[in-house]
Amino acid sequence: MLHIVNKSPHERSALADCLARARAGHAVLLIEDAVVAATRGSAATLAAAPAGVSLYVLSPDLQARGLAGQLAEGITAVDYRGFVDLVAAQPRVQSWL
Amino acid sequence: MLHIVNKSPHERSALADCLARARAGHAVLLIEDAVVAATRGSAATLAAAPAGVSLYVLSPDLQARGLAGQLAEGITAVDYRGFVDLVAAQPRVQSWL
Amino acid sequence: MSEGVTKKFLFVNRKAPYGSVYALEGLEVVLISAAFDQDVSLAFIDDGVYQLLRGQDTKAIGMKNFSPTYRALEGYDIEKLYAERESLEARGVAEGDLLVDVKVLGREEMAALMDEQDVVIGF
Amino acid sequence: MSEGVTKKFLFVNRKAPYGSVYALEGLEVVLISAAFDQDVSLAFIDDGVYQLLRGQDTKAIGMKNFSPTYRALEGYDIEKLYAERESLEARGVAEGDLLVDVKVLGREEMAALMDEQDVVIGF
Amino acid sequence: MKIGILVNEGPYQRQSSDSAWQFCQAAIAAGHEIQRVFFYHDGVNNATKLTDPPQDDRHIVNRWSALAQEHKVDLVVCVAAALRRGIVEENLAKGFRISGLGQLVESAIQADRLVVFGD
Amino acid sequence: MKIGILVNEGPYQRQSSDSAWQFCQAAIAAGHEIQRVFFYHDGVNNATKLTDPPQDDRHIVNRWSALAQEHKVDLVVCVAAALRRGIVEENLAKGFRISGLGQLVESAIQADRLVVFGD
Repeated sequence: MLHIVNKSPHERSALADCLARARAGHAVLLIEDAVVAATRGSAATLAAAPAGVSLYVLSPDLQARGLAGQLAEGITAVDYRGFVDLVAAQPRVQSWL
Repeated sequence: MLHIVNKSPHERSALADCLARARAGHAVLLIEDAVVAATRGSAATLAAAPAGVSLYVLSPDLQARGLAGQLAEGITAVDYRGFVDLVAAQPRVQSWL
Repeated sequence: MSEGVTKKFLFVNRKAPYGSVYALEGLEVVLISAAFDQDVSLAFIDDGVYQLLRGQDTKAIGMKNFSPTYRALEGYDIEKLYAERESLEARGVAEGDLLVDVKVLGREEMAALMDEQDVVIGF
Repeated sequence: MSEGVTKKFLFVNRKAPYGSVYALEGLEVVLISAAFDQDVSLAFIDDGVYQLLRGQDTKAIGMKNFSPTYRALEGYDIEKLYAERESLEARGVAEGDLLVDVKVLGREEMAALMDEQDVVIGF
Repeated sequence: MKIGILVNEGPYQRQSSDSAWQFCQAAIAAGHEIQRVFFYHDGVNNATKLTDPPQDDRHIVNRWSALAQEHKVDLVVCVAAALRRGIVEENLAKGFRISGLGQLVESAIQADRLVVFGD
Repeated sequence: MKIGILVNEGPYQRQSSDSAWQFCQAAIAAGHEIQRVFFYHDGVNNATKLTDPPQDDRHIVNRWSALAQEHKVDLVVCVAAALRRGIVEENLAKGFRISGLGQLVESAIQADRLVVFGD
């Protein structure tokens, strides 16, 4: 499963709600305002990710917000091509709107 | 000041963000999905309201969601007329969108 | 309709009703899906459990009360409704407060249910 | 324009940029307000502090980078910009990361600022 | 008392426009004046006359038009926000007018209170 | 691989439509097929030809129309959601067609993946 989250963890529960149901082997991709959760200063929410869940962030959205230099450890930055590859690699996609 | 909040405290930080800046003499009115914060089962967020802040909930929105019988103690239910009166009684209004 | 393909569909409801149109328009998709002979389930998690409360009365806000539609789903052969126990408990909602029969699953069972679907659509 | 009335306006920015249009269209209101000779202040609290980060580069998302506009506010005589210390700290944002000079206020001072306004508009 | 209203979201998707309209009705019934309703952001989508909701649902656009007609409420759509979203004279519903953002600032100055409805 | 897309929000107000379009471009460049883009909820507002954003901003509606033309992507607007929001044949942009919700379910059945963009 690829989980997609697009909301800031400071403003919405979406990322926490997603992580509470993610399982080993799943991937979580942060896009749009959710990219702030991938920065060193706001990484607390992602720390709740279960073991075996891979974490990704969409770099175009990180760059747009001036956060490209703030990427926390353990999170892989991908471009839109990488987003597409994640969709293809996982058997299904769930957006946490 | 009349603070208006319209988001569920389970989904968004708006109510907590509002209460963190509310001061004695202010009023907080819960409308739309925020009315769930006025129910006995979800009253934890409102417990952080500073002393001297008056708490109100819009009863039409509470009724719509089937929660009219669940009103927690210390919160006053008002109709739209009561909403208007609160706007008139407080010197200004701030919506926490 | 689509050459006899049957997929497992899960519609995940995570939002309270009336504050946004997602619950209502999500239900419209569910009803349409019945015509396609798919294996359809509905999950109610997080604020989505509020959609199922008894006693919704929308007269004073001038909006349509669509909650009776959940009871009508059975007539469309949509019978797999699940609510998450942790979501109910966090909101002080008891199973007896719900307007339709649902199967209550623990969070781990709910995650397992999500994990066995072909298509997951959230509203 | 309105018979010489001067009110204290506070525009409260609480949302990150680009994910929604509020930051951009909020800034458009601020610019217009300059023409009305009002006493205008801007507050950046909660996720609104992200609007002020240096180094925003929107090329790869195809959207317009409007962050230079914050630097242009001074030319419109809009000089009272405030950011909340607690909001910056909770996000690991340092004052030096910001693209424009702002006065950093503690939460209690920010609440006091809000309390002395005539009009508060949040975006 | 003179009350100005700001609506930031479109019809049907979120409750903001419903809440704003109910508030206006109640305010007028209580003897207040709705000095202006300004539609900004997606709020401009409240002004399209092409809306045609199901028979058993409320007609949000017509409800605003009726408010303008019955109580002479000034309904103003922000021109810049409207152009971004495809609201122009051609599809503008009765009772609405398109104007600049200055009308919002002016409303905030002239009204005793400004109440914002949005997301 | 065949990928279906669901867009739940309108243009400009939220990033959903931008993200969906960028994703479609990248998927096509990677050799995948965008089997359909279905516009639901406020997503139907992506289909109005009356949109006229500032010169220095992207034109979201035209961008979708170009995707349909250049890559024969099927852009479907939900009729029920569109009627609620004033999107009809009269103001429909090039490359979009109005049809029923069944087209979304069909897309989910026929495509290998369904990716949802919204709020």
